[in-house]
Amino acid sequence: MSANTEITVLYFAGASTATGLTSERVRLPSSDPLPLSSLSELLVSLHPNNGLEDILRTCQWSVEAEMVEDTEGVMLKGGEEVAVIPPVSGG
Amino acid sequence: MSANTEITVLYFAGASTATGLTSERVRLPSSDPLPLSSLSELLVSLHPNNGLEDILRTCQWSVEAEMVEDTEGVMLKGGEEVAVIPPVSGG
Amino acid sequence: MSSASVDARDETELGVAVLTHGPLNVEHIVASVADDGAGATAVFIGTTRNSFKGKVVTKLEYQAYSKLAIKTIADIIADAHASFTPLTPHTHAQSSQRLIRIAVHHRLGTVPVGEPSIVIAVSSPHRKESFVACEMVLEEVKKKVQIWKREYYEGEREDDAEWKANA
Amino acid sequence: MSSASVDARDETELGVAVLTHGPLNVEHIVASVADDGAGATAVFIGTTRNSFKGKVVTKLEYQAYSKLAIKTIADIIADAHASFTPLTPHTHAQSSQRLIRIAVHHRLGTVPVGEPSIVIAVSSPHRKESFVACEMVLEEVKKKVQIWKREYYEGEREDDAEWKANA
Repeated sequence: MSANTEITVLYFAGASTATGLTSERVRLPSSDPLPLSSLSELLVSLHPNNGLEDILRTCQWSVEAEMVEDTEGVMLKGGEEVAVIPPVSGG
Repeated sequence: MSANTEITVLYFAGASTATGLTSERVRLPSSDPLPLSSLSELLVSLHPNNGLEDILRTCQWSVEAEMVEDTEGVMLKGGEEVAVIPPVSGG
Repeated sequence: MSSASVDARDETELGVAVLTHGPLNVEHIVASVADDGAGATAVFIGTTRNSFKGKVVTKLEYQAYSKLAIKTIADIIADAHASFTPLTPHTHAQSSQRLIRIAVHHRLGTVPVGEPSIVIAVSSPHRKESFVACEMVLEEVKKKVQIWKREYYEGEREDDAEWKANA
Repeated sequence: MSSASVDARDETELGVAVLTHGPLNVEHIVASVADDGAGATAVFIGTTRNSFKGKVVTKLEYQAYSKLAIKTIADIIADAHASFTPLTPHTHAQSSQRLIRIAVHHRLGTVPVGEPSIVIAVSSPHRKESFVACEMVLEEVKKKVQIWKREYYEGEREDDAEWKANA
């Protein structure tokens, strides 16, 4: 399995607490690019029944350290660093 | 002459530059109380032709370290510390 | 703690963005925006308060997606400068309507009660712009920067500590 | 220099007013308003700028009627607190609409280019009040406090140095 069919998912704040992880290597379901909009479903299937689904509803996403507005338009091909971005509370 | 028929006048900023003084002991013209509103005329007579008259037009007054709004209603009896307060420029 | 929540720094002529696990030094941060053309420096210091809605706060913990947070802060700094730069800067009076330097320092990890978690300093020739920009930068940081705060209360289990949200 | 323009200090629970011929230390002034109940401290630092309308400033000189200036600053501090205290402070939410401590330090004598002539620090539970009060106190000081500034320009005789006016 090439490293390029995996992505790195970063978890912060409530998403990290729910999963018990700060990062996770996630294998894409097939060699076809995966729409970012489908990643929630995949992550929840990896972490059932721990509140992640509710948390993801309030989260945004970043890919390669860039915030993403339109998750439908972003395709994950493998190798990307994707972050779950909960509502921020700095300052 | 009792000390109590004199006042101390403090000069700051442009008033100090005009008179060349930072303070001055000024004798009151008579034993009657002097209205504060008459002090400008007295000071100008003590310092003629040096720009003090113009400066006093833009100044306020304080008596015993209290700002005075109504110079007509304040009478100087002797012994007071009176300050010429030019437009301020702190901060 | 997350390996993505690390110390980071980005510096340009416009200013500096810093994420650090160490204490924030106000004197040093103010000095970093000093300029002989500046008549005004506005500073904001956010500290860990000892209470929240009647509950005693024992500490705050901050984590960041540092790589992205530092870029977001750099963008906020650039935007603040742009909003104070006239489109046609051809008179001397207009050039005074500007900012000189902006510093944003945010602390990561544990911030005890009474210590600063954020310091923002904005220098400019005149005072009005420094105040407006300082407040603007703070609000933008609170709205956009990928930093998260966990608040710990006395008498509550640490596992139950609440992740806050600014909005 | 005027014998009425001397160092002075007035301190109450509400804050501190200081006139000094020595340099102003921002760290120290900020520490003087620190409080574990404060989440926010806004600070303003006014420094001697190197130019004024195209002319090169070599130094500023400040003098004060210290006895009266310190009283005026103390009044400004008291007024600022009063304007942030609710008339009927019976709920906890309302008590957060307040200031904690205010420090106003003003330098007298010669202030070289780049050095602070005034530092104001305001601590409060929340940020909005600290910003508003800091700016309010600065404007009141500039409007009312019996301090005068003389600005010296390169190439001009010192005897001709201009006494400024804020209004």
